[in-house]
Amino acid sequence: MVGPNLFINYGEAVAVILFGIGFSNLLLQKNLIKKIIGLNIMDTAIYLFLAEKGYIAGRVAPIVVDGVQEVEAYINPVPSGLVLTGIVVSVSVTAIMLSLTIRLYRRYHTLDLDEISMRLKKEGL
Amino acid sequence: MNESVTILFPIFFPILMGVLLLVGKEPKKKALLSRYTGGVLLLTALMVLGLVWGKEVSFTMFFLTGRLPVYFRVDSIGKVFAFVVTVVWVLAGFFSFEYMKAENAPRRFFGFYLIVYGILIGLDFSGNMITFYMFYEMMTLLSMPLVLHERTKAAIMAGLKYMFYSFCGAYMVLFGLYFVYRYANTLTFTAKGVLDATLTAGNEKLLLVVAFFMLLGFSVKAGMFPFHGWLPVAHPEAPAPASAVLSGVIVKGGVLGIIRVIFYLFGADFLRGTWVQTTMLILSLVTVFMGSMLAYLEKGMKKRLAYSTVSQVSYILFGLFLLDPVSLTGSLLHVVFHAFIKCGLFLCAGAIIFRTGKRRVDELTGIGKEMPVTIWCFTLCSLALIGIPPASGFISKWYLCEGALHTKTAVFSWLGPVILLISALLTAGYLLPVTIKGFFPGEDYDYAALVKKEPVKLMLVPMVILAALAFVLGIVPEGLIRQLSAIAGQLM
Amino acid sequence: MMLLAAILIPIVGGALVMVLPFKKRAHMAVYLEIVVVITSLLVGLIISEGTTGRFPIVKFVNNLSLSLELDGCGMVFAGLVSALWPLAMLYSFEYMKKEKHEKVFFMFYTMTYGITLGIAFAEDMLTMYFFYELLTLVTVPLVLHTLSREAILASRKYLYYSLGGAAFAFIGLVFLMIYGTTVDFTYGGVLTPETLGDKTNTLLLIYVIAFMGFGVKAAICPFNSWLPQAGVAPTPVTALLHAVAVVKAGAFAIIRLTYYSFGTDFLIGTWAQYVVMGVVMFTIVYGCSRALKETHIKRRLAYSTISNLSYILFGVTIMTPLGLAGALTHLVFHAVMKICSFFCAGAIMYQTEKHYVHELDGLGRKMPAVFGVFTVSSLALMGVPGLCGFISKWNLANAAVMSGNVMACFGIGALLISALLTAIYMLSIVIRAFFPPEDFDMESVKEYRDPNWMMLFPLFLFVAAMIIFGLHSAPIVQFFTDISNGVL
Amino acid sequence: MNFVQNFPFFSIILSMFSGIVSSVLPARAAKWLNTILISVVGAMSAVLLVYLMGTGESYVYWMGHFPAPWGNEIRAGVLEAGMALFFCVIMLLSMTGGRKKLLGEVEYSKHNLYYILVNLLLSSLLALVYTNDLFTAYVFVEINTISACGLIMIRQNGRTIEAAVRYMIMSLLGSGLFLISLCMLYDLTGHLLMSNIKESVAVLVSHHQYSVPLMTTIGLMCAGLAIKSALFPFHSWLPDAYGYSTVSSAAMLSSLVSKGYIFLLIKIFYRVIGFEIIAESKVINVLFVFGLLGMIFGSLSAIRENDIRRMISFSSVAQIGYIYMGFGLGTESGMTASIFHILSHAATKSLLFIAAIGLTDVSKGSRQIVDLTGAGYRNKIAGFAFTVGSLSMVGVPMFSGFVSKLLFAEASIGHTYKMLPAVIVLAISTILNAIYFMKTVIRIYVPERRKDCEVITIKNEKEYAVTLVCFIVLNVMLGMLSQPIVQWIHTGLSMFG
Repeated sequence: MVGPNLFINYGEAVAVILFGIGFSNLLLQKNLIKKIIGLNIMDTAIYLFLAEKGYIAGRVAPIVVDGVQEVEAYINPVPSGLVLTGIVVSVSVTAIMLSLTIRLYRRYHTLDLDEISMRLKKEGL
Repeated sequence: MNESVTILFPIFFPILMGVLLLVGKEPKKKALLSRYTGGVLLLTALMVLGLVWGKEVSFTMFFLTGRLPVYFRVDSIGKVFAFVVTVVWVLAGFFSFEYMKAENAPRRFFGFYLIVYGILIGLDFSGNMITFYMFYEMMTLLSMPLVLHERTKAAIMAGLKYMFYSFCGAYMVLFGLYFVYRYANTLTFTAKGVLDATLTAGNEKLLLVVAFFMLLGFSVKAGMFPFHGWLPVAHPEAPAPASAVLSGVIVKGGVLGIIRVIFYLFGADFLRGTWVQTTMLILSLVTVFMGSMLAYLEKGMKKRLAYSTVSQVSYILFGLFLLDPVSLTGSLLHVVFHAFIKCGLFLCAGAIIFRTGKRRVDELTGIGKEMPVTIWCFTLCSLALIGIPPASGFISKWYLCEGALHTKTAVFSWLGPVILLISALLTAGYLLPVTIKGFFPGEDYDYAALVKKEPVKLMLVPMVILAALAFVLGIVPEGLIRQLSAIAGQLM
Repeated sequence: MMLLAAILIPIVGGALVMVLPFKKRAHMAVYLEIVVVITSLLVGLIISEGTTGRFPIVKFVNNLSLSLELDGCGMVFAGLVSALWPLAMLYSFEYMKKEKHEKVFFMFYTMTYGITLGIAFAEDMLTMYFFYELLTLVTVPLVLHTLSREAILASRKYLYYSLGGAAFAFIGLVFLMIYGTTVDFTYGGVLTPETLGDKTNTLLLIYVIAFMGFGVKAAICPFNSWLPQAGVAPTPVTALLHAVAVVKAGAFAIIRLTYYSFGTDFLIGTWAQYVVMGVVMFTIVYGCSRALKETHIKRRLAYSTISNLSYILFGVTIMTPLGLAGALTHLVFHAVMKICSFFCAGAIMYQTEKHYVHELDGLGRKMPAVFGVFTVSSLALMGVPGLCGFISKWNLANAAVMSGNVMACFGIGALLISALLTAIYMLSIVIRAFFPPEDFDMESVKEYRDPNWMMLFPLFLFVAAMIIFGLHSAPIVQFFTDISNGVL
Repeated sequence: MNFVQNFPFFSIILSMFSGIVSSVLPARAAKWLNTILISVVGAMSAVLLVYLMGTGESYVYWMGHFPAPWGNEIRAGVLEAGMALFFCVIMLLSMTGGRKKLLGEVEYSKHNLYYILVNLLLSSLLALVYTNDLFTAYVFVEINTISACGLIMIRQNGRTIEAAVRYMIMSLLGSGLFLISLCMLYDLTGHLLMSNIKESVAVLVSHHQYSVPLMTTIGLMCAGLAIKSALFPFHSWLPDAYGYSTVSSAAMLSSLVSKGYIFLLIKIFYRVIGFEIIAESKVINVLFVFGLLGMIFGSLSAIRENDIRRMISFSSVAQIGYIYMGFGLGTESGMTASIFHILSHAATKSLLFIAAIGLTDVSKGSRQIVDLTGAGYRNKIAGFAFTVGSLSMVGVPMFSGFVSKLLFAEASIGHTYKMLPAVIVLAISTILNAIYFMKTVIRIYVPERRKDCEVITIKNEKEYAVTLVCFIVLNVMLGMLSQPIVQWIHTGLSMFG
């Protein structure tokens, strides 16, 4: 089942690989900024996936320009909608993460999460 | 067999009196104490003798639970033992009035002395195994104060050891008792056994084990190897009268127990020729030899006598385990004789200690000059114990050997008598030196320093009586023998 | 209804102690004594009326309910408790004089009474489990009472052990709910072949687990170490709870589990029976030998309790009606003997502040009453004929022999060995007390006296009970036999 | 179209709106608004519950009257309504209970922000409960995460921020997984509405198509939500987050947020995949194993802990283990038990958190268990409440914990392989709970020896006391009158199917 299908749906394949990369970054990186980058990679990968799903070769965006054609003419608009929403969400999340990072950096002058927690232990808070 | 309450009096009267004596307050004069005790002893003795000469009576007191009555009965064996107990107890009691003056807390001694007397009577007259067991345990518990009377560290340890061994035995008996209860339709003593043939069918092996346990349990009290350990420790520690009754009578409690188990619960036929009999015979013979050997090697006077008790009681056991009428007669005879003899010996030893404070045999050189009467009694008793005709010991041993010889118990029929003879020689070896050294101190003994240390009448009389009994019964034994062989006949 | 009342009176009455303003200590004493006595009378009344019907209190999750009912076993346990509690109260008033914040103590002490009755009256497994847990919780403050370091440790241990045990017993409960026809206690068990199916072995395993679970309170080896530690509690607690109420509750629960829930027909002859019997036999010997080594009086008694509890369980594990009868007999008789000896120990401590065996030399001369009673109770514990201990031992051994179960016969051996050890560790105390070494100077103990009547009265009552049960036990044993045959 | 049916929509919108409003309100007004809001929403859910009980069937609410498959839907059944009600109650109590602490720990100017977050949290929870659309669910999951993160970090110190970051990261991982699995599901079925997805999944399964991708999807989804609700191996963020945030946040996080995700998971099981399919899949076995592990290891680390707040947090790791264990059984009764445990744990855990605060306050604010010696006497009501909570946790009869334990055990029995492990672990974890909770209880009732420290006995203000009492009552009710609740859960589940 691998072989040709995989090659045909290379977009999805790439998306999933990217997701993996992002996920592992978010999970494993010590540096907060890198974590956040990983997060974004992960989300973008998902949007790529959605877009791949949404696009059907040889059709146009569902925007009526020259009279209404039949449904077959257009691609499925829902994934696009999803992507948009997703982007909004991810942006807001990223914003929060960044703000948190800034706070931490101001406090501890480092972006290394482990080191921060070590410091906390020292503070004995 | 007729019910009668009279049986309870000799049992509970002394117990009650003893308790009163213990809880009551110290009397003004010492004399009062001894009078009181003496009175009680005599009264009880009278009652017991009344029962002994009277015909067989029984009395059921109440039921412990289910089918367990507390039940008394005066039967032939009981009569014999009760008689022996009474004689010994009274005489030793009178001896002790004088003796205890030296000891502290005489009141406690006499209190327990009376109580144990009652209990022993109860033991002899108890009519079923539960009652017997009950009094057996009480005997242990209440005779313990007699052992540790002097309250030295040694005495207390001796008391504990005594208790430990006795309870070991008692519980072995109890263990067996449960099973007997299961396989017998009653626990009431009946000649030739109570086992219910239908129930026992197929369970003989189990029952043999059970019987073995029960015999072993009682033989602890009788000081049989390997459970003799407590006896040479406990008896010497007690004051002389106490050790006299301990050695003379209380060990016989074990003997009585064994008689009850063999002839009244299981029946001789059930055990005859089984591995149980063999084992027991071996053990008893070992004990006979070992006991006299140890006695021979022992230097302490009372301890030596204690060892001799070990061996002598095993004579009795040997006779019992032969499961033969003649040897049984022999055993019963020996029960009676040994009681008197050993009691007499201990009293003599006590008298010596009381007067001279000498406890070791080798100190006794020339003692015969100092207290001739005592030593004469001692000599007579020794002769009786050794079994030199016409003294009593001879008769019993004769019966034992005769019984042994015409039983079918393979090797024992000749091995037994041999060992008995050897041990008789040893007995001579460990008893006679006292007399000889006592009367013939030898050249270098200076008669100038000699002072008469004869004890007072109150002590002499019991000794003389006992010695006389030990000797006379040997000369005119017919009546006694007739009685006992009749009993033996009933049982087999 | 009356059952509920009997349970609630002491609980409420106990709780009220905290709020009621007492002018003098005596008032509180009188008040509490009244509460307890009323309860006992009520219980007596109930018992005299015989078995009652089912009385549901609250509905629990899916058609389980808390409900009360009085049957034979319940009668025994309830009767026992209600007989002992007033006396213990009387005793503790005197004893607690020297202790601190006794209001709290008496509150919980009284409440425990109610809870224990609850266990006795419980009609089904769930109800019993409910009261069982409560019992643990209510008794913890009593163990904690002195608030000393070891008291804290002891109470912790007590909690962990009891709750843990309950957790395992709980499994049994749930299995009964699923596989039993009902969780109500029914003589002969609630398991039926069709419900079982192929689950037999699983259920046996579960039985063992539940047995161990309840066994924790009954202090079977290896779950017994909490009991001696809990001895730091004031003596009335040790005596009444850790010799009677709590530990007996464990044994009682096991009786319920074995005879009224799983059913002996299902268990007898299975590997489960041999496992539990083996454990119990081991505990019998183990407890005694530990008692022998122990020199602290109360702990020594506690160990002896451990082994004696296992006598009861031994009777249970024989799994014949006779066995149950024996178990019940020992349940009652041991309660009397042990509470008596504990009270003696308490009296000694109270009067002389002596806690160790080797300190007792010659006290017997000065406190004849206490030590006399102690002697009697020790003889009873040894099982000397004529005292109650002998009867229960006899019934147990008899049941063992009758059952024809080989292992049970070895069990008798265990009983007797432990009896021997009991003789040693109890009588060694007695001998010390009455026959001190000759060089011992009586001056050192001259100021000690017997305690006052509040302490002595219960003791003498117990002695009387021991002797009466010992000499004339036929009726009560008959009663037990009826119960164990499922008549009551 | 009954008017009552609008209530779910109203309550969501209302709480979002009031969130926005309270950003411009002064703290005091915001507080009142929040209180009123929660109570109103609670009332509405109650009415809805009653209504649904009456009709006896769930209904679907079209947002903007677009019919499926285009429109976005809200679905309300008995279970949803009840959950909403329960969440409201808990939230209200947690707020009132933690308010005093809030004053102490968060500077006054930030309070209205706090209330914003709370309102948002409420709305997102409601949405999670009610929505019938997976993507909406995702969006609100994120909102939930964000507001929860805010709740953690509102108390400004290094710990909380660090905790917030960790929490954020973990839950982002979770939501990432959730999102991808959601997309794959969309890819497989072409739908986002739960009911439609369910139909097509059923078709797929019946034709044995795409079985591997389907299972992967389910697995990913479970993993995502498991991470977010701190199932055992993913619980690393939990103790800090619960342990150092201000108390009402901690209470809400432990009893509401994680429960919201779990409820979503339940919905996915029933409404998206179909319970039969789940029950057959291997996924639940994994859940079962991790549930068991959680029960043990959560408790173990709680025993090692000597900071009371962190100890309680670790115990909730164990409790979540219970819930997943119930899922793992893959039976109706197991599910019932889990849902009941959601309730009982929520009630108990927030009670414990708030009581713990009361205890630490009277111990010079130290959270070390050793310093709590005798706190039970200094603050009676808190001590009592803590005791009740602990007993319920240990599973003593007549408290809620016992009933859920009972249900779990009952559910586990009869299962061929999972029966014994389940019951044994249940018993063991009970012992472990007993160990650490009872240790604390005894500790707080031991009067302290050291006379040198002045004994602080604070007068509890009414609000706090009342809260605790309410919690206790709630607990006991769950414990004693569990019958109707279990009944309700059954009907709710049947409506799901």
